[in-house]
Amino acid sequence: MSILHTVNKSPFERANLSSCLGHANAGDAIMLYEDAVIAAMNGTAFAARIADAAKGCKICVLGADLKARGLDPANVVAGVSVIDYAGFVDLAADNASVNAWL
Amino acid sequence: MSILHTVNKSPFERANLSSCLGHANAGDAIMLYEDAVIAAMNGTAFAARIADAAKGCKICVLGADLKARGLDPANVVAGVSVIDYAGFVDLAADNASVNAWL
Amino acid sequence: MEDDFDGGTVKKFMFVNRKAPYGTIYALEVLEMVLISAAFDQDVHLAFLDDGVLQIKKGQDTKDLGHKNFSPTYRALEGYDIEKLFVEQESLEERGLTAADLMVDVEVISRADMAKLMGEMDVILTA
Amino acid sequence: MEDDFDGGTVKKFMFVNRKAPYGTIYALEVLEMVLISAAFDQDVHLAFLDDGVLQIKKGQDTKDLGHKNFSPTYRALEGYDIEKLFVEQESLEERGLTAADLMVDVEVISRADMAKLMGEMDVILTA
Amino acid sequence: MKFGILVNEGPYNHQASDSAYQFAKAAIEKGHEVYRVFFYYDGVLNATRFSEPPTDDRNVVKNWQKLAEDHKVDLVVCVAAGLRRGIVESSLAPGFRISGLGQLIEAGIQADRLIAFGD
Amino acid sequence: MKFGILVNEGPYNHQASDSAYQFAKAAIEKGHEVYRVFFYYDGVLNATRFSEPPTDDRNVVKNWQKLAEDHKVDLVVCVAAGLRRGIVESSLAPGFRISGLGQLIEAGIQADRLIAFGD
Repeated sequence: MSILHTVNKSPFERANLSSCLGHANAGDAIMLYEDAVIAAMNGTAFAARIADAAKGCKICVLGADLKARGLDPANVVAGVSVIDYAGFVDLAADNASVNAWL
Repeated sequence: MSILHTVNKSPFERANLSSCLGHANAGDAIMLYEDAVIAAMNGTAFAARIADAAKGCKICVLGADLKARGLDPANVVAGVSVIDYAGFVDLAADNASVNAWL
Repeated sequence: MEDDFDGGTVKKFMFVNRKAPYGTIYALEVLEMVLISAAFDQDVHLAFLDDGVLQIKKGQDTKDLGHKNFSPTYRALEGYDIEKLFVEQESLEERGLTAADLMVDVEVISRADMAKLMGEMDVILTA
Repeated sequence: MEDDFDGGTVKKFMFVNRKAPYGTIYALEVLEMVLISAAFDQDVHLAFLDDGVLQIKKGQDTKDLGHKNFSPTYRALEGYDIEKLFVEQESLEERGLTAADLMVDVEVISRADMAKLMGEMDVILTA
Repeated sequence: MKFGILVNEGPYNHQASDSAYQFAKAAIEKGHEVYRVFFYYDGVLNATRFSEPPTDDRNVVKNWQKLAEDHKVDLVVCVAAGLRRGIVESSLAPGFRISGLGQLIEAGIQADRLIAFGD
Repeated sequence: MKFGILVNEGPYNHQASDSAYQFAKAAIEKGHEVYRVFFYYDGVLNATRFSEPPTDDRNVVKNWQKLAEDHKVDLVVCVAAGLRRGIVESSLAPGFRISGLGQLIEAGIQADRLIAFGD
């Protein structure tokens, strides 16, 4: 059964996202929101890990949280989808369970 | 002027301690307390960095926080001092300022 | 008891502990959650990974801290028929710990197996 | 104004911003602290490092979030004679940013120079 | 689909309660049911009757109250977590109710998905 | 020596207020003066009059009150941070006072050391 993993902290500040990536199974989805959205951006020290994770998992990022932080939704890592809260709800519905990496 | 740096988060969970180590000057003191005390223990994946930092800085750890977590004060990295709250107060008094890495 | 609540639905619950005890309250309040869950006859799993492995470290002594030492409660879980405790091997190793350092009987599993196990759950509560 | 408070003591204050805005309130409430400090005629320094560099990223738009966008206040600091803003080069680079991405005039300095500057302060408040 | 929502942090200091609220609103707008919002840990602080945020910012407590009013969402505050933190009947905002932690487990059983927002 | 202490987090959820209290007590025991304890961010929640923790645990609010009583320590809650989070005169525990953020800057000027405890 596929899981929606949610991560809301910056990978530069906390280990949540690393831990999540270490436990995500192929076919799972990962939702980046709040301060985690920086992880979705091109050109950061974390970008390669996200690009790699996007090969096995569906990775999404919340557009509202990107925009609030002045981060350009057009500049996310290839393979990452920018979605809104409605899309977030769809992800939770489409996967069998939700694991919030708090 | 020397600084007392305080760190209260586990280096496995947060970047506070790494950031602190990157900004501590030779002769500064570093106080590990609360969840940061795991960083002072021998045998962890972080121990080598603490041993290295102890060459330039005075590193102390709060005994009460070690004991609460079942960590043996006799098993801390060589060069790290186990102190009590009174010792913590002395460190704050003996350095020119306190920088809490929150 | 199942019937009292919802006609016998039994879900696989997993409580995932990722944080050290005492620095924050999550370990204690998750434990309160786990105890309550016993009354609902669900299929309860406890996972300890990352700093969460410290929650079940032997020899906790909070006297000098003024906090309540709640760690004996982990040993009481068996009495509530909560017996599926899983600890992640890699998390222990990073912290210089082994299963001998833990106060309760647990199954030590690899990160890969932990990930698989998570995939079998209906409800996952992480703190 | 100095004399009103304490006979003219002027200390070097540094407000260190290490956290992203909006995910937590620290950025906003540190800014409120900085504005108040202006009334005390102290030697005020602002440092942005780690995720704190995101606080002064250009183009913040919180409309879809429901939060107040407080970032224009950083541009108003000059009017309060708060002009010593330091940003750490390494923190920018890790996040794929350059000084051109920032909304205010700052001095970009290395981590080593940031450490030295911290050593010259009397009071350091980090969040 | 039925959603259960768990809120772990208080208002303003963390974005968690804002995100949870936006998620709940979006779920309802898409025709889903929000079976219950359960406030645990510092999340109980969302239910204070004394919050008076600046008028140019969002009002987190009022947002929850309006959601409950408009869509009959069940807002439950954990009694034990509330006692520690000073959220009791005399400090509780209208629209919230205080109950036991069993209400969270029950939400986990009854709802199709349980989703948590925290720090 | 004069210490100023800043408390950034609320009681129970984080150890910060416990650590700050233990530090303050130890400083006083060593003959230092605690010039002021300032409660900011979620730290204002330490001043709630409604907290009723389990009897087998420490009582954080009472610890602060006793420190103020025994040693005349000035416990100041930030008015703006308190308004957001529901700490106002009608929810304030005795022994604390509400004032402006200037009291923190003043503590930074007057005290020999300012030390912060938080998350």
